[in-house]
Amino acid sequence: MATVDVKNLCKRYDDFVALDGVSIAARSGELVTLLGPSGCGKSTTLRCLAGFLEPDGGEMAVDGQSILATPSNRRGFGVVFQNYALFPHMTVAENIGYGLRLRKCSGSEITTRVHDVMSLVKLTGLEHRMPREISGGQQQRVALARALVLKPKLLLLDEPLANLDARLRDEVRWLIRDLQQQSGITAFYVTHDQSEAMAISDMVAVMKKGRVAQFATPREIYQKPVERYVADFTGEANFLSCRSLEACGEGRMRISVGGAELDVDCVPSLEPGEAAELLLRPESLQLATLGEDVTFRGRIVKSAFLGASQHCEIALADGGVLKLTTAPNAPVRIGDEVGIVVDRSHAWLMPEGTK
Amino acid sequence: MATVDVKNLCKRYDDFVALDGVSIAARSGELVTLLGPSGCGKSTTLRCLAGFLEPDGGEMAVDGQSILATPSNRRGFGVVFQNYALFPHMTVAENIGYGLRLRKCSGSEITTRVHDVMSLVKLTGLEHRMPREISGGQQQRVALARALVLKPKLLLLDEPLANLDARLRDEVRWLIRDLQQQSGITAFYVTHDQSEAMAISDMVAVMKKGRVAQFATPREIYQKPVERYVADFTGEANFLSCRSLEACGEGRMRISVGGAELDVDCVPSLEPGEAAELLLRPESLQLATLGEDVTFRGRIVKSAFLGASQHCEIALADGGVLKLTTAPNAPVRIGDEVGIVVDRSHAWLMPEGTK
Amino acid sequence: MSGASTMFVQQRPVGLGFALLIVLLYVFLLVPLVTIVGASFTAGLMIEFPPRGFSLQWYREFFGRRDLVDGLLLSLRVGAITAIVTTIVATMAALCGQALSGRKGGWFQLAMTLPLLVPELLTAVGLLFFLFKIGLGKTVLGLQMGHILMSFPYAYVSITAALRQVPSSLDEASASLGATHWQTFRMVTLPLIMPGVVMGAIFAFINSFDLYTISLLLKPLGGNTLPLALFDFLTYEFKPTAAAAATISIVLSVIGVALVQRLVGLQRAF
Amino acid sequence: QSDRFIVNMFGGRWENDWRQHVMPRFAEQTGKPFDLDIGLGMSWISNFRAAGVDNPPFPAVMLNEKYTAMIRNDGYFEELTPEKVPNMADLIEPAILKGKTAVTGMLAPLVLAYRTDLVKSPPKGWADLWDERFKGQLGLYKITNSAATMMALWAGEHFGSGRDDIETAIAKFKELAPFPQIGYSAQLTPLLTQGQIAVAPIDVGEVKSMQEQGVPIDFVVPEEGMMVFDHSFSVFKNHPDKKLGEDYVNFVLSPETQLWMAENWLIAPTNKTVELPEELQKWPLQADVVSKAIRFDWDETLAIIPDLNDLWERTI
Amino acid sequence: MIKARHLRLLLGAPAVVLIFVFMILPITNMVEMSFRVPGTVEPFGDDYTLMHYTRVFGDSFYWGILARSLLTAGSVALLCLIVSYPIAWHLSKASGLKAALLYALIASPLMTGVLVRNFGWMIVTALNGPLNETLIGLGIISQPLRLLFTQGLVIVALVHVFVPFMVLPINNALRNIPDNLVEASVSMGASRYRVFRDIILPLSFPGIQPGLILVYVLAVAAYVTPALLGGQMVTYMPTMIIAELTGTFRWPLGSALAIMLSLSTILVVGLFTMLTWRLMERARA
Ligand SMILES: Nc1ncnc2c1ncn2[C@@H]1O[C@H](COP(=O)(O)OP(=O)(O)OP(=O)(O)O)[C@@H](O)[C@H]1O
Ligand SMILES: Nc1ncnc2c1ncn2[C@@H]1O[C@H](COP(=O)(O)OP(=O)(O)OP(=O)(O)O)[C@@H](O)[C@H]1O
Ligand SMILES: [Mg+2]
Ligand SMILES: [Mg+2]
Repeated sequence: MATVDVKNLCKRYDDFVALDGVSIAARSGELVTLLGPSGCGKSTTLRCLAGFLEPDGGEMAVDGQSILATPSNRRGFGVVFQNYALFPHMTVAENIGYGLRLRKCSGSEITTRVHDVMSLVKLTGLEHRMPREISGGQQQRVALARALVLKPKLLLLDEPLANLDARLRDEVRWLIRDLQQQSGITAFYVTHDQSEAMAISDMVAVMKKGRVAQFATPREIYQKPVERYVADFTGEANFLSCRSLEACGEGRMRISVGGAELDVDCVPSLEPGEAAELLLRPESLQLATLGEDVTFRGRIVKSAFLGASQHCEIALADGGVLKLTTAPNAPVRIGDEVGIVVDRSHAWLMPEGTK
Repeated sequence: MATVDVKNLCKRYDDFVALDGVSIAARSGELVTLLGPSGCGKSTTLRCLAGFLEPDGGEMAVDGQSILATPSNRRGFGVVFQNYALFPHMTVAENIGYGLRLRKCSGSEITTRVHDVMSLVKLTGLEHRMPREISGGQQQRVALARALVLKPKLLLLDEPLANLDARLRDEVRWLIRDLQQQSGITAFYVTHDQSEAMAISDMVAVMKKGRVAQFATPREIYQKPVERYVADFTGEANFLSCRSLEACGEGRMRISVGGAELDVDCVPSLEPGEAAELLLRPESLQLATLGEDVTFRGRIVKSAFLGASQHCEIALADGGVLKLTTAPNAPVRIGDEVGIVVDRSHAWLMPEGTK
Repeated sequence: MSGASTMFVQQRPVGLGFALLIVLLYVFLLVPLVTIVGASFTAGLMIEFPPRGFSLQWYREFFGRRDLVDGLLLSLRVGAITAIVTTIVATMAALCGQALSGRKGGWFQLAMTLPLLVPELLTAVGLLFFLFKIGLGKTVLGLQMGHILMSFPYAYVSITAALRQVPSSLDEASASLGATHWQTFRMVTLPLIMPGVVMGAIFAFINSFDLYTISLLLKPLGGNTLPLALFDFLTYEFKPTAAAAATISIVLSVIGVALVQRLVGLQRAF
Repeated sequence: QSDRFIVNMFGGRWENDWRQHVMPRFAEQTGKPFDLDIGLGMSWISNFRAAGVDNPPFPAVMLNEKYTAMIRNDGYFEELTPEKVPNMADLIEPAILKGKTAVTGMLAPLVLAYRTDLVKSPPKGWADLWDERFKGQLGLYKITNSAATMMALWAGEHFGSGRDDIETAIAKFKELAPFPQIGYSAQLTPLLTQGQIAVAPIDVGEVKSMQEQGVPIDFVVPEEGMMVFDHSFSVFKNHPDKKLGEDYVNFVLSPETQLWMAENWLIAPTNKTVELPEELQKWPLQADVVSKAIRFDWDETLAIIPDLNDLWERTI
Repeated sequence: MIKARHLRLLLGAPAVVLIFVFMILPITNMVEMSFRVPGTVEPFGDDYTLMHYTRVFGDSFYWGILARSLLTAGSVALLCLIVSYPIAWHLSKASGLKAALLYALIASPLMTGVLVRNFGWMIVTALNGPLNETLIGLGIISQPLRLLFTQGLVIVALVHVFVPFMVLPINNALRNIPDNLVEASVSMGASRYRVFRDIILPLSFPGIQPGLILVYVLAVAAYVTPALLGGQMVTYMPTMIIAELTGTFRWPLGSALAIMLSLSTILVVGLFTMLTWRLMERARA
């Protein structure tokens, strides 16, 4: 229920530049994810927002008002930490009610509000346990409840699922998304897991060494990345070097790749003749069956059964390798010669980048 | 290069029965995975094999010879631990060479063998770093190299990838599989990640509370699980309660479910009339396009863009929910009425089980 | 542990030898104390172990001796004040030390443990001159300052160790929930470092109760601490009363430890 | 003027008795509460020196002459006269010390004690300490104790060229090494009691208390003459309670107090008017025995002490 | 936020004042004292001189006592390590109530004064004391041993006093060694002994080093125990210093000796730290 504007945020630790001009924004009720590899500055950005760190430069505003001068304890944001940061000497109920107690709420009000939020996150019955006596998933929910009970303007979540196992992660991820949408709280969410980011965000900021490489919707990030780094980080990807021959319409380009010529969508700023790379997601590739329009040919070099699907790697004649996914029971044998069909509407051309 | 036979292994911690008759076997050169949720006894099994724990009952044999009486330091197995267990006070090269040193190899032999194995796992150049000065993925490879350099009869890996991030995990997982296959070492591999288990194993033992629920190839485990627990643990799954009407051939059964009658494969021991559950993996379901043979009808209640695909949940008329996966750009809107097509060759009938 | 225990199973003789060694070492730790306590109950006239019969006569004698009882009372008073003041100052210093990082933190740590690193004697003599210079010579306050100084590092080290166990994310979590620094300290940090604080206070008290050289030089007019009184007593009389006095200090220490155990649990305190 | 009257005393039994049996009578006289500063010569001297001439912490002090000598030339003390301290008139002559800054109030005889069960023929005098039969059975003092100083000076005189012949003295003691070196005479008690040593120069008071505990022990007054620990009393010139201090010294020298100390501590009275009761006759407290004791000039001794200590430490 | 940080630093002020005023100033005073000329009336005169240092450093007698002090402290520290290591190991394997009891047991010497403990040793080692009786009872000796006032007893008593200072840090370090390092090394074929030598010992060094340093520093300056149990048969630096300061009242000389002792202690500790720096660096996880 608040708009957030972060402009050109900079932060140095001694000599090390951790943030080098980060700009992101959230509209009211949006969930914005900061996605990036370890050390790229995600937590630093969040900690500046929370007020735990003082930025060296830039502006942060909530609802149009700068918060730079507001100390952490008056910003009124909810923060959920990676390792939960539950107070080990307080029961679950005391943890959740702590913020209310600080606000001098009456005992009965605290009881009802704690009770309500606990049933919201499905923790009823655990009031009197200590944090060490409940499971990781439950701890995570306590941390969430503790932040939510104060009805924060803005929710900041720093890798809230990192310590959960795969199955719990899924469950809590949906819980967070549901609660955030129900209550309409604006949220910033830090993760280095691309599928997590894709699944729950309204907007994703892919970060790279203290900068934002791309800030867009999940779909755009995945399908129309502005550089190889983004494509690489947001999912499995095949890259083929190619020559761009000529523009053929707004944002389209004709290219020559692996002996074939194709018309594909491209990054708008790309100029014909520039060295470029073609992004082919595994799911836009298919092994050819009879009579199809084969784009590439190659030999299967690796395959693995993954349950819901099979993973194959195919070496092309010119040395490139394409990874693709097939139905779990498709007959793939290492060494077979195969043809590959490309879904051209999902090929994407980017300027050649350093990885 | 060794066959391993574990028969009826039992282990108690005080009152708690951690292993309750575990039997698994590995043929020479096979990679056998122990898969199961936290606390089911995977590590305990492995630690009995390694000799760190003394089993209370059962038999363990390598190449037909019992190893029960052999102390751990004479079993000659290689062990790779979850958190690597690198010696923090030794350099990378010293860590890898430690076992050779214990075997009183000459200095020059140690140097060459360490060098060889380091280039095998692509660590060349890091010889003189301390473990804390290299990345998680590199540490993992040191742990692997340290076990491999001794040419162990049997390699035991306890969640070797748990501490790596998603991208590294993939890389190291393939490295392990490649090395294991190249050298033909028999290996036991512990994980709770089903996709990991599926991807690299020759055989998978799915464990449940100190027992082996199913011991089979990955494909069989995924497609023909003997009970709901196994199906649930090895991937996304939809379960529909149904009535089995009559057997219709070897291992096939006619059932009635959600208003339709189907002929499906089933667990051989299943008797007609028994309460049963139908397993439908998300990938064997498809949203119907025009004119297809629709099995179920329902309404879309949730959808999420995952990059390579989209996830939908569809509520059926009788209250059941089916999860399925569609192409990333398929038009799915929450609230739409849709039909669902089932790939009958991949439906699987199991006895009704407690979850 | 399990790895080691398996090894035990296989090499029992070593295990047995080790167990014997451990028992001997613990006996070594306890022997002088047990002897004193035993000797204090003797019915005979000489200090000896095993005691000759059982009697409480030496305790009666102890409580009849004003020099010893006064020493005990002064020691208790100085020790209690030392424990309180030291703990407060050390808690503040530990919070400060936590905020200092790297090299500066190292120097601070060194400065705070200085009284432990300089021979007590040097400090004592220096303090003696200094206290007379500032008009605190031969006063209880001067003695008190000496005790606080010498006990400070123990409390500081114990509290700092406890503070290090509190992740900084708890402070941040508390701030994000609206707590001021003081509220965070009172409601989060302090309860969590309490075991360390209590342990620090106990260490400070015990140390103060035991200081000899400093007390010898700085003791106030007309006052003697228990160790000094005991030393004097032993100098002129060699009677089991001394064993009774020593036993009383042991009992006081045990009460202190039991108090920690009740307040914070001993395992957490170390 | 302070509200309490403070004087010094040794700790332990001394303190206890002084507090309970002696001082109350003085407090009754003056009507002022009292307190004791417990310690030893060296700690008092440290304190007086640290406090300076102008700020003595309390008005009257009891010290071994060794310590008195250290500061009596520094202007700390008041000159004492029979006008100020009437009982001075009855003192035996050697009790009035140099410069009249101090009077000896207690003389504690130092004799040779021996275990009657462990020693077949008892020693007769100091020289017998060097006899083969006592080898390894001796307990002596460390050199910072005045007893050791006195014995060293005596040995210099007896075996060498004079009291300042420290080389000879030390060489003679070297012959006796190793022997336990004790800080205070009472620390010899447990050793004698347990039989860890058989012969030691010791305060007669200790002999008496050991005999009372049933230890088979006896003593001889050395034929060369016994030595004495002398505790002298002085008054500080610059203390506001100087007058009370003088009264206190007078009180200590009074026949009642002197007799009390003789009866309870086996201290030889320095007041000539004291009549020793019958049961004390077997102890060497009588004025004629005491006058034959070997005495030392502490001013000279102090000049020798640094070198003596040095050589002792280096040699033994 | 800047302000909050400064406030936090301000919390250190009382402690800094305490240390500065009651520790650093007095010691500076002592240092100054050590450069004074000896006094005739007062313990020191008004002029400054280096004579005490030339005297102290130029005299093999003092060097001998210093060396004896440092060596004795060194052997106390080493013996203490030998005694403490098994205890620390045993302790690090205990948990729950057992651990609490063991902690109490180990801390017990700390909780009873130096004097009390020394007094205990006097009783134990008496000619007819329990130790002699036991040894005679076991037939190990036929004559009671005179143990009081021997250097051996001083060392034993000092070791006893300092055991807790050694056990606690080593126990800490041992607890921080993950079990699976031991298992890893066993799985590679290491014997019990090799596991100890190659893994446990080096990794517990971060506990051993501070333990050794602390015990060493405390042992160098120990005064009461040698005075009470040593019977002054041998002279140590602290005894010397006390004697000079409070016996002969040569304060400048005493100060110089005290400073010599402190400096050489710092030197030894510094040297030791430097020599073991690599070991520490390596073991720091
Ligand atoms: N207190 C600090 N002092 C110095 N450098 C720091 C500090 N905190 C973080 N850094 C550095 O700043 C960079 C950004 O850190 P940040 O914690 O924001 O990364 P992140 O994106 O959250 O990574 P992760 O996924 O590992 O949490 C890192 O390279 C880190 O090493
Ligand atoms: N030393 C022990 N004492 C008592 N119980 C133990 C001990 N070690 C393990 N257990 C219990 O035995 C069971 C099996 O443990 P094990 O470590 O084999 O599980 P796991 O399958 O490896 O689980 P995870 O995935 O969490 O590692 C668990 O319930 C655990 O609580
Ligand atoms: Mg982070
Ligand atoms: Mg496990």
